[in-house]
Amino acid sequence: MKNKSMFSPLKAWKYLVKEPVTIPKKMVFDEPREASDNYRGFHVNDWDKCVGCGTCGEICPTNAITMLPIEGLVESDGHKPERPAIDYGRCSFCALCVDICTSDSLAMSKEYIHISKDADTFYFLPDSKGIHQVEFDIAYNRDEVSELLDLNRYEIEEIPHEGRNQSFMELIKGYSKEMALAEASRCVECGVCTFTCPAHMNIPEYIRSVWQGDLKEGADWLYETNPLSNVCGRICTHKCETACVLGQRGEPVAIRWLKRYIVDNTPEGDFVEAATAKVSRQINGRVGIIGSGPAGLSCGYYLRTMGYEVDIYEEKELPGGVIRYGAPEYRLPEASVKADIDNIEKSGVKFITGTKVGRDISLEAMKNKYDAVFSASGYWIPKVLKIDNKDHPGIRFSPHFLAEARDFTRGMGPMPQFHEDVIVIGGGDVSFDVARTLNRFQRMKNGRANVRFIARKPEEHLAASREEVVEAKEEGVVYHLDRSPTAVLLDEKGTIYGVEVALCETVMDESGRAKTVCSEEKEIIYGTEVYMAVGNDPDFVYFPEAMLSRLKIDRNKIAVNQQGQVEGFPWLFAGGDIVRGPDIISAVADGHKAAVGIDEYLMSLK
Amino acid sequence: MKEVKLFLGPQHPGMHGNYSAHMYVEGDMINKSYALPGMLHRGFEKLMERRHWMGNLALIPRICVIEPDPNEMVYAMSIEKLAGIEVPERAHWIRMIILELARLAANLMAIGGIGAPVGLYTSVYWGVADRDLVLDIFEKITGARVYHMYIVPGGVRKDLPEGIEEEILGLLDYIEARLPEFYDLVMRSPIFQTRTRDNILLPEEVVWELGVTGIGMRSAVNKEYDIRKVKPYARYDQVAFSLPYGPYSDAFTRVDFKYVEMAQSISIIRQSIEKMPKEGPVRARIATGSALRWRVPPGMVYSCVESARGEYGYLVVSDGREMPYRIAVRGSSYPQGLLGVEKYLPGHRIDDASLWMDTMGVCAPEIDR
Amino acid sequence: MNSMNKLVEELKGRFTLLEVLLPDQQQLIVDIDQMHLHALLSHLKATGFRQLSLLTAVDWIEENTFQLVYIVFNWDTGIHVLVRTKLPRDKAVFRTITGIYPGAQYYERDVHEFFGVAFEGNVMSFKPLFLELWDELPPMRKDFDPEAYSREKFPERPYVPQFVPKVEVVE
Amino acid sequence: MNLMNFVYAFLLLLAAFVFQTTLTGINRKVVARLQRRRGPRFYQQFIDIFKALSKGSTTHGWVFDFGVVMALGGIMATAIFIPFGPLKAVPAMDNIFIIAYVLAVGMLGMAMSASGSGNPWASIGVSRALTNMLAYDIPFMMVVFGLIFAFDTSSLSGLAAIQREGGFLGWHVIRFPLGGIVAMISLQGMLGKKPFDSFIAPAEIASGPMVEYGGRHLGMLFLLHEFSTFIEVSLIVHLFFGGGATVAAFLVKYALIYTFLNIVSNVLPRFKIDQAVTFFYKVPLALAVVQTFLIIVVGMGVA
Amino acid sequence: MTTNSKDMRKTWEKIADYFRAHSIWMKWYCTGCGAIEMPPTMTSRFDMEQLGMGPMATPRQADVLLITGYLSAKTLRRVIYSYEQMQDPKYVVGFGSCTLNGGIYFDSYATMTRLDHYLPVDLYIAGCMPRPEAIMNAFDTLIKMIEKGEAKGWRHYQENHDWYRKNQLHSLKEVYVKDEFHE
Repeated sequence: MKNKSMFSPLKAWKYLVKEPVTIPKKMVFDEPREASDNYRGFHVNDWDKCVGCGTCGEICPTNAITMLPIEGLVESDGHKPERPAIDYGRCSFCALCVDICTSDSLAMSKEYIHISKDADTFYFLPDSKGIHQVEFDIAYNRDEVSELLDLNRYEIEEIPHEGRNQSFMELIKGYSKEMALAEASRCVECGVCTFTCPAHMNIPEYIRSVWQGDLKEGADWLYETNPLSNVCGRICTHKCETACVLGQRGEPVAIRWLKRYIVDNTPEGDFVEAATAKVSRQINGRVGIIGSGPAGLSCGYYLRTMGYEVDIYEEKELPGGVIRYGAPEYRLPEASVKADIDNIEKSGVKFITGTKVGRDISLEAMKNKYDAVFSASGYWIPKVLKIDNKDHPGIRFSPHFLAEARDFTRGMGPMPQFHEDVIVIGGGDVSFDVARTLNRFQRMKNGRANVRFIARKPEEHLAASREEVVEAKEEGVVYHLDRSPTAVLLDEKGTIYGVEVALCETVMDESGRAKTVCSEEKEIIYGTEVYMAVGNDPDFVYFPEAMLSRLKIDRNKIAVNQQGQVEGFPWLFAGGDIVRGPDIISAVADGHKAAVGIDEYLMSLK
Repeated sequence: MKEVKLFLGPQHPGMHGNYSAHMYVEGDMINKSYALPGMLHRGFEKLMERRHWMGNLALIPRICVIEPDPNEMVYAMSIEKLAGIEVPERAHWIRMIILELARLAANLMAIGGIGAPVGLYTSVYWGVADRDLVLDIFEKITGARVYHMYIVPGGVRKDLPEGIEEEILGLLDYIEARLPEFYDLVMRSPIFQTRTRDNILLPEEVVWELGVTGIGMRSAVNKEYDIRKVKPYARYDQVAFSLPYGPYSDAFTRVDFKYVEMAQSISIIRQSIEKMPKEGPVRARIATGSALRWRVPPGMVYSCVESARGEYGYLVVSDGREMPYRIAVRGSSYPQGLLGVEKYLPGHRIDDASLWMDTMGVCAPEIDR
Repeated sequence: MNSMNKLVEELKGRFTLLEVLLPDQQQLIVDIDQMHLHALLSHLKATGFRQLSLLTAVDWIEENTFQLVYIVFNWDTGIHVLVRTKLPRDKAVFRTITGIYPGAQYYERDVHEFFGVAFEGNVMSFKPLFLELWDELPPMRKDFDPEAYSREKFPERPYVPQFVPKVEVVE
Repeated sequence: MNLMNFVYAFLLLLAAFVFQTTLTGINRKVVARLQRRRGPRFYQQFIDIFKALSKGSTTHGWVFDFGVVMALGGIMATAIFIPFGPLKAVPAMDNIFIIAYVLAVGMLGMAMSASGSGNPWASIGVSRALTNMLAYDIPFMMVVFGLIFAFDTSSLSGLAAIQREGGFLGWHVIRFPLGGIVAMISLQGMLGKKPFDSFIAPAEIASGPMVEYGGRHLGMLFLLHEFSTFIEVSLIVHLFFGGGATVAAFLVKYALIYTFLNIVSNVLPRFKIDQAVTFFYKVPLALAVVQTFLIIVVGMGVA
Repeated sequence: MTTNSKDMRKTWEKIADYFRAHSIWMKWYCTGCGAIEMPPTMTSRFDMEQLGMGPMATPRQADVLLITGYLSAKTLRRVIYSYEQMQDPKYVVGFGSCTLNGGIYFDSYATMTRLDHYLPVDLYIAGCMPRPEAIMNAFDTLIKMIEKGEAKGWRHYQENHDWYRKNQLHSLKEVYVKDEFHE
């Protein structure tokens, strides 16, 4: 190959007369070339969208992102008062932070020039404008291909729909190991949920334990803030899930089911150990607790872990209060309740059952016997709707019925009596518990059911949780919604034959609030027995008259300070429904808070 | 004559990158020489053990700055093998386009850059300027000029932007037209041929002794030894291309082969654009959950691709956790860059030292890691 | 695939292999004890595996072993064989393979520098290569913490950010 | 020689400097064009030189310092003898032999200084430079001897005047084309342009002799370079292109030749030093021998 | 920087600064990956010679030291050595994240995290790596700084040499390279 020529290089001379390819100075200095539509330039962050979760900082391979607390931002459900600051002394412009941003707020702009002799200017808190407060087009942004989150939940296993309305078998089977790992792997550990959870449970930590397969550690985390994980893993109102940042763009992590996965799958020994290991010291101090509901149990347990001697007084035969006598078996099996309460008992809390304060022992006596008293007596007196014939003896109320039902399902009582055609009035979770329990009883006994459910509001505005509404319908409960009861109808003999209802309509007013208006038009819904589940009231009979007059009680709630201490009575603490309501996890939180408060109070006395 | 110590690099203009060769020189002849690597050592293999599988995406391209994409490819291939993931069809083709564009860019730099050790700076200016056009395409596709972070485990990070195919084809036409001009300027120049023909030989035995791969190997052993042919990855088995090979490897042949390879790259890209599915998914998930918690099943696997300088491979070990347990990098130019410098640079004149480095394809960052 | 089966059969017939794995169709992992490694490599080299692609080590600190991985390649069949052997971590000494693959010289030096595995018979391998004035544990060992070392040797920048804005509270 | 002569010489030197430096700047732009770019400002070379002179500098011993001064002095002294077109600072002293002799002082100073830096790259550079000089000087001198023999004068202006008599066709480059080619190639070597720049090759020996120069020393080196370029190109203009009847004609010729060499230089790679020597002894020397033979024996082109 | 000598500059210094600003020679030392954006900046597409800048082969001739990214300890020794060889006045430009706070290699045992601990840095450019446009703009800024006499890093280095040397020794143990080759 003699492919050479002295003259061939000279061909390059043609470029002497051609225009150079150099980018004009103007396009370099005055208005630098626009970067591509996909360019990974400096960050921009839409503060209105950003929830301060800090996931960007977690994924950052360079540790470039720190979450800075911002003065003036307020922490709220699902929002942290923090915003990401980026260190351009670290950033590698990989845009993984953009791809994983839970709230879709972080992006990268076309801006790419920052020059300074001051190193501090390279530490940058992005907002919707760029590093020089000049607006640039947004370039790199996440799309569904570059998505780094897993937005969809992994389905939890349930028992088959057919036939489940004929037994009290638990509806949800729980996660398999594989599914639990998959679900746990969706968590980004931002911890936004912790703020929202009334008990401030260590949610990211125990999810991490699930993901790492260390259930013992998970159980330890649970007992840090909640001694009723079995219960809460099943019937918690899971506010945490509404705060979960994954819910910003997809489905939130199934936090409740993961908690349940831990309690269901931790070997029993480990679980007991997790509960009891925390009780390490003994203090000379005694606390009496009124009511063994969630608040009482929680308070008792945490006082115990601090070393106090704790007695819990319970009117009924078994401790547990609402979790033992309220929730239906198909949601919360007896075994779960027993496991939790047994663990608390194993930690050294003493239960004094069948003893009602105010009847068997006076509050005064308790005050003398104990260094402090915690009252969590709950709401057990049913409310009665103000309708015609409201005092008819054929009308039954939820607390009593549900307690009977529980006694039956745990084999400690007969099946409650009920008619073949029943009407349930309500709208909240409890009314659904009643309706579904009745539905099951009827089918078990008669093979058929006729449960009619009356509520003022349409389906989407019911106070009960979504799943209750759907499942009850599936199970065969008949809905009469948008109807407001006006009278219980009696025949000549004085027996009930139905309920008269007025037709209602719920509309949105200008401010976006739902408003229910009922017309004069009436309708009769037939049934021979009426169950009312429209809420309960407290029973403060155990307070002596003198004390009661000094208590501040507003709408049935006793006023207490941050730690649950009743104003004017430093030795008395209160929590649960009589202070706050409305759910179990809040009660647990109250109990824990009160325990800390009692400890501080007693320590201050010494 | 007295023997003097000289060092080529690290800040010697004849050295590409931060690399050094210590030479014991007598007159103009190199008697003895040692490579002094490590100026670019960042401890990648250690750092990779400390980052998530996804977080490593930011790290891997930085191992070799000249041609970062093979890094992303071998990393992705390893994880896909370990996790048993099927990559979507379209993603395979996009990957091929990216890899070949990267090869094109690296080769443009090389055929232009060959001007530097021989003093023909015009070709350097041309080569780098033309390479910049490839980078413009990269910027449009991937969002960055140099470190693309585009080939991800499971596919590619984003789909191709609309209309980029025409732009790529336009660029290919331009480069194809430019190649003869480079050839006229550099390769057909008698002075260049005087310097490079029969100079800096790479006999077959040396190839096997050192473990040289890539163009150096093909030009010496007279076989089409290329990973793309021997163990095709992506969809290289579905495109037609043939690579140059020969029995006699001198500096000139090795540069000459780069021109042929570039023509082949251009042809592969054209075929890919034609054959690739026009739509469809481009990424499969490698694991459940958020990227913070991706896990790769335990195992050990070695993956390799053909970079512009030869076999480029990663040994990836996973212990089933969210971070790699160990990743070892086989830089393509490791053999010639270290043992080659020690054994075969001596015997050449110092005039040829930087030409030796250049035509052997010594790339410092991938050796140092 | 056929040539792969043949290879596996052949190796199994000739050597006592501790374990044989096939991560993909053109890749074979064989575990062998230290004694027979050289014989296996010689055999492989003689049967077409002329190239040593990589030699490296993995630190299995929980098992207290180093695993050496020799990757050899046959360009004609496209098969990579990963030959692995384990060394006790506290007595990390092995014999060089430069007699079989001369190209291993710098890989062994590399492994010595980063893991502290000594290769008898390769004098050069005891010299530092990438690192200069290194006085710590070999850095690729699992018990070496690079971040702590970096913190100690190369201090971080303490930024003094002046930019944190105050957000006006909207009532 | 009186004071006026000195002033005159100084002004001519200044003019030579300004002209050559501007030309270098313009050439940088021309070369940039070839490389498909815009290039620096045309006065960039001035800035570069003055900047270098404004900077501090490290000395490497008195040999190093003295060498530079001696080289610059020598070269400037040589430049005085070069006719600036029709203008001459020192009349009747533009003898080639004197120029070659004084030029050597400069070169020697340069070599001395570079070696004095103690850097091995510099030593290699110096030895390459000297080898290079030997290579291009022999054919060049042979051709020049031929001219001197033919026209019986060793005066630059004299030789130029003889060429101008024949008009354009009288130029030696036309009359003695082989000699012209040899001269151009040698000039390429003298100027250290590719392919004969291996003694300053950055990629090989890190710019060779210049390796240890910085600041003021480097500035002087730049000055020296401008002057020696002026001397060398002027030599060729006078010897082969008819010198300059007017200053303008001289400058135009000068600029064209310099630019031509530059654009040739920039499309060629460089020879290794041994290849350069071989090349000079093969091609230009052979041509020079033939040319000299033709002049002396055949007398072709002489009359 | 401690100097507030803007008004005290003498006229000749102002003139010298003009020349220094418009003829910046950079040292040809590719310390890290940011160097890959230098060829486009130097060559036809962006052509930094328009600003009067060009590469120089040795530290003696160079005015500006570009630290193009991370520096391993091994390189840092050579960089310091080179910097000290450069003639005053001299400038240092830090490219990208790595020179500011270690960049992606913040936890690497081999690379330094902040350049201004060892050398006086006149200017930083953000990016990993900075695009040629950013580099060109940085050079433009540097030119303006020199013209105004603000790029006084070299003087800071002279005045605080002990501090710098202490940091260098802390991180490197020995600043100057000693191996079998440098005996």
